[in-house]
Amino acid sequence: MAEYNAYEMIAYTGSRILADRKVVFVGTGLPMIAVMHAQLTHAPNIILLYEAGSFAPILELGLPLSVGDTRTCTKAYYLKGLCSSFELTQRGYVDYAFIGGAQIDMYGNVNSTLLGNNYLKPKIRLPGSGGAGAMAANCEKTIIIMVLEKRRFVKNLDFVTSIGYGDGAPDYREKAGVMGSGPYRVITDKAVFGFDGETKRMVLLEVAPGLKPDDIQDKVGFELLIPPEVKKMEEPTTEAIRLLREVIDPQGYFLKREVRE
Amino acid sequence: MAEYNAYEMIAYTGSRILADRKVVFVGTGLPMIAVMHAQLTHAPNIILLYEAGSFAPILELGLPLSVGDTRTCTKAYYLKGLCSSFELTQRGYVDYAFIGGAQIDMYGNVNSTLLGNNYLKPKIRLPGSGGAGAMAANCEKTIIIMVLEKRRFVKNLDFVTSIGYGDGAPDYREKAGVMGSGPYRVITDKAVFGFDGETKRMVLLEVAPGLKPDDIQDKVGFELLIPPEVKKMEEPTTEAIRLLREVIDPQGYFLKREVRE
Amino acid sequence: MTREVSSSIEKLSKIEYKERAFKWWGPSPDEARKIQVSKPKELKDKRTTLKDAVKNLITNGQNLGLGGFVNTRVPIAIVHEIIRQGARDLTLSLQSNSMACELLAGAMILDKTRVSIKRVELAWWAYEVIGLAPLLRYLAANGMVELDDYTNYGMAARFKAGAMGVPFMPTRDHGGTDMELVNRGTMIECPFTGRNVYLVPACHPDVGLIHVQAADKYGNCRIFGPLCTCPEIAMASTYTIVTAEEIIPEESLRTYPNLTEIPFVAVDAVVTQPYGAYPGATYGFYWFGMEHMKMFRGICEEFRVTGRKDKLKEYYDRYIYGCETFDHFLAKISSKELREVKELDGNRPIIL
Amino acid sequence: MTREVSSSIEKLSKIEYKERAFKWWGPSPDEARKIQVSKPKELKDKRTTLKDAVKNLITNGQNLGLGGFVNTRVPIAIVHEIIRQGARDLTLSLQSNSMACELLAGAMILDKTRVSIKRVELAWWAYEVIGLAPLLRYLAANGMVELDDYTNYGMAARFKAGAMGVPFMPTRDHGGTDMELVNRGTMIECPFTGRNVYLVPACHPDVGLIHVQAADKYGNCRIFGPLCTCPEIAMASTYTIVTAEEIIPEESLRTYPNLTEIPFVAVDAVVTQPYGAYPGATYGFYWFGMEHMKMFRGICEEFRVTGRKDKLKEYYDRYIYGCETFDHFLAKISSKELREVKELDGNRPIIL
Repeated sequence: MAEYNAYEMIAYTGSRILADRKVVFVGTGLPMIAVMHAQLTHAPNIILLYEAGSFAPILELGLPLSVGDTRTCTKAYYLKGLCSSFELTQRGYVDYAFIGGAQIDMYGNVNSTLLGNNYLKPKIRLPGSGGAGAMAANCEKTIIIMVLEKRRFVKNLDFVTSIGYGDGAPDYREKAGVMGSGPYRVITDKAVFGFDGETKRMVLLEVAPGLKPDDIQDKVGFELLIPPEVKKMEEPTTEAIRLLREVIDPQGYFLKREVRE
Repeated sequence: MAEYNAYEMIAYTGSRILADRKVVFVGTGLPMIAVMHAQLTHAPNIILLYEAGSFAPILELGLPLSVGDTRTCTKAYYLKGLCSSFELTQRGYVDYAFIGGAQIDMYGNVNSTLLGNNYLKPKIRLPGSGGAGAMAANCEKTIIIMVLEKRRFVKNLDFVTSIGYGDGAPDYREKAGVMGSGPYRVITDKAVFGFDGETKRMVLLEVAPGLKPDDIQDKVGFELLIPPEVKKMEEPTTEAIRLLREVIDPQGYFLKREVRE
Repeated sequence: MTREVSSSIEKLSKIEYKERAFKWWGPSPDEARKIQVSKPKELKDKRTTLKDAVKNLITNGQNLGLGGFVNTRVPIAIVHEIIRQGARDLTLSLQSNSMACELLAGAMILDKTRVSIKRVELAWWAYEVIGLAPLLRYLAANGMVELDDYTNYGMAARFKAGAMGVPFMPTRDHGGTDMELVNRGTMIECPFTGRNVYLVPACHPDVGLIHVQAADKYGNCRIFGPLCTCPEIAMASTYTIVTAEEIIPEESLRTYPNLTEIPFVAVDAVVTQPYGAYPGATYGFYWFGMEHMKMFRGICEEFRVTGRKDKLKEYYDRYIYGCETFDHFLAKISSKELREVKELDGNRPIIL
Repeated sequence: MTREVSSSIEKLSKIEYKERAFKWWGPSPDEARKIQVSKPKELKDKRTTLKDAVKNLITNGQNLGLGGFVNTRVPIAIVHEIIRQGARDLTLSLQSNSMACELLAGAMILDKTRVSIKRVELAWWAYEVIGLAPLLRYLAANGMVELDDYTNYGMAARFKAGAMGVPFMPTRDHGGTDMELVNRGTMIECPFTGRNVYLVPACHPDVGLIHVQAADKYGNCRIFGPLCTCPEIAMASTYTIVTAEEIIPEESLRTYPNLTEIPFVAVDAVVTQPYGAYPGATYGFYWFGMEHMKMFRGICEEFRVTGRKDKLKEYYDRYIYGCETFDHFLAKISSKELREVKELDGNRPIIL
């Protein structure tokens, strides 16, 4: 088994969770790596959607470094603009949203707007919703990708940017006017989470080798639902690592950043 | 001076009233003849818009027989669909609507939906609004073209399809939510009408040679405003008639129909 | 319910009509979404025959969205096949159409146990220069169909709302006319401007019927000339049948993705059908067949005036029921006519 | 006012914000319409220099609509010229942008009597893989700009509503998030479905700033690759400046009118400007210039951390204030770099 870093584990797991022949709306950051890995391996017929307007490309010219990158258009089938991409989600053509964020809470709501509780004078102003808020609202299911850190898995978000299950009320999304059914998976370097059908709370599904459910709970600022059986996360194969490092992101734009713990 | 029929007089007058370099949304029927004549003569830079999606064509391939005719696209500059054409009007890009209809009232409201007052079982079902209702609402000014007949110039419309000045109230169009400023001219074979700025009522502006204002009032089912000075309508020149008959509509699709009196 | 307001149309209107409680005349936005979500969206070869496409997708009681505009890219071949196989209690949704509607109406008049139209949501139904639509006049005067009138933009905006996945579209028309009273739209006060603005409900046909210049086997479509609202109808419909003059290689679509007007996910059946809009026109391929249309309209007008169905029946027996496929219909049109309409198109430049 | 409803976000939200009475941050829909109606729409040669375009169209206090998306077809050349000539109290409206915004912010930080941003209506402002936007962080943390947050679709829908001439667009997002509380959209109950639906107000920039692959002298534009919302911004804005990599003959546009993405009536100034989006990318011409962007971001981040403006000032003096035109800026970029970004585009197929 190869050595791997947190980002590689996330990208590999993200890829593994994507089913072939599904439509995936690709958010910026590690989702771009994960879908490219999926397209090159077990999901050659996966259908990608990028928000600047590209639908169903084959990423032969290389990794897009931005969701607005012209490389997202390589061999696309349909290429209009922002409106068309998001309207595909509203209309029900998109299976998965694949997004990142700065903070997440137990109901899968995500913050990517700011840190500090004052909208007028935030401690740190983050980029903002971008496409994520709309993707989480209207793609049928949402996959969220994030490094597992206590400052990210929080009880209360500083700002709710992308809707999850809200406060967990069964009609929260209905009253919000959104069309998708909500968060499906949260992928991190150390665990994979799902959501409980009843309570809508985050459930631990898989933990990385060498870690126990309690180790995961320690890194999370809210109480996880932990079922009796938790699977072991699959580790990236040597071939997967080779692909990630040599073919997909040889410059290490996404995979060689430092993880702050 | 050449002999001419009612349709030729209307087409010629319609052409004469169009200014060069303006944007004209072309309705079906005689407006199509009139704009083609204008484009071939005094208004070579007139900008035509057809509702199926064509903007700024040069009608070199011949007369379109329908506003959805592929001939409307000849040498167009911009060619999308229905939505784009009408949104150009909503946004304020279109100077004139140029429409026909079956009935008109003193405030320039037009009916092209049905005759007989029962929506569920009309005496005669006409085609319906088509583009006219939207054109009259949102092009900046509306030009209406119609043969002058008492059954057409009526006190009460059987159905209001295209908005004029409504009941003449100064806020009628405002309350209707439309954007254009309303009817500008009504062109017939025997007279040209405008509208009074205050009362919004139809005003006689020009009468055909040989006719007096009273002759026109006799053919109209409501009281016209008749100013002291009424101009004489210009008759089509020999060259205009030649163009209309030999170049624009040699088959006589629009110009050789019978006029029912 | 949002507080409704209205223009001053009631001061002016003379029309008698029946207040209708709002209901969807096809899938509601939530239903349409649910169906779309449940469908597989994968790239698969969707080529089939028109016979199978209609057999698999058309059933009684559906809302059919008619593509094209007046005579342009009208889905005549698909309509022929629907008439052959039969479909009852249809709702038709369209902007402006001529022969596609009249053909369905004629089939209803001949045998309403085979084909029948229950409702039509529309802006315009006639032949422009050729004249009014005799069968619409007949059905309407006899109260045989329920109509719902919008402007062309109103219907376009309704398909657009459906395609966009929103429940309505604000428009700047309909207000102050009798359409405001009789149709299913509604006036609201804009929360931003304080002005009245007219909302039209989304339209989601059960099946969209679309004819295009070119498609690949997955259903990605290129359209040239007026797009009409074909992309919107295809995206709004829960299922879509596409006939194409030509099937082109996927590689071509991947080279110029900006030219794709309908993406494969919005298409369920792809049928190669040259002259598939005839006697309508297809930009780049053929102009419209005036003589055939006039002939058919003449037959319909004769029925309307005299009440005699013999010539109408003859037309259907010869051109539709007596044909196995649309190609058989085309074989009964003179080759001179088909050549002439091709020449009249003037060979417009398209990119295949 | 339409009765407002809301989701349950208030049960969840922790954000402190100030209720703002709704007002337009640029021309209202009625004002935008009035301006458009009063403008001559004729075909005229609109070619000019960037210097003249900015001099004639940009003034203090305007709402500027930034075309492109993140790094794609961003109007960098136009922004350089605006900075050179100066413009105060600007409102910026955009979806997602990186360097175009940061450049304006940097000019403000250096001398706010010359360039200043008062408000930004946006979805996203950063560099994706390169990092957060240091100057946005600085301005926000110091309360120096008023922000108004939407999703990318929200901003896209706002431009689309403006382009369509309607006062708002219904969307299926924003609801249930803090954006519902802080931004200028509003939730209503849909009169057709009875469900909540979120309305975003139209956005009409005073001036749209757009970079495209090709335009003719009248302003008809071809765009390949992602259209972003450039057509919508151009149509929504009361005035639009277009820079184009190439000017192409009118005859070409008239041959393939389906390929025109922005019609001439929506454009007021046409400027030939090769590499007009650099260090952003233009599909078919060049990929983006990662190294230059990183360098500029590094300088901005250093200012944010240390508060020292010297390197920032150096950048502006060298690359903007020290240049007469954008071509002078390009002359300071190594020809190797310009060749490389061209090669990295991979020569995508476009139709000129």
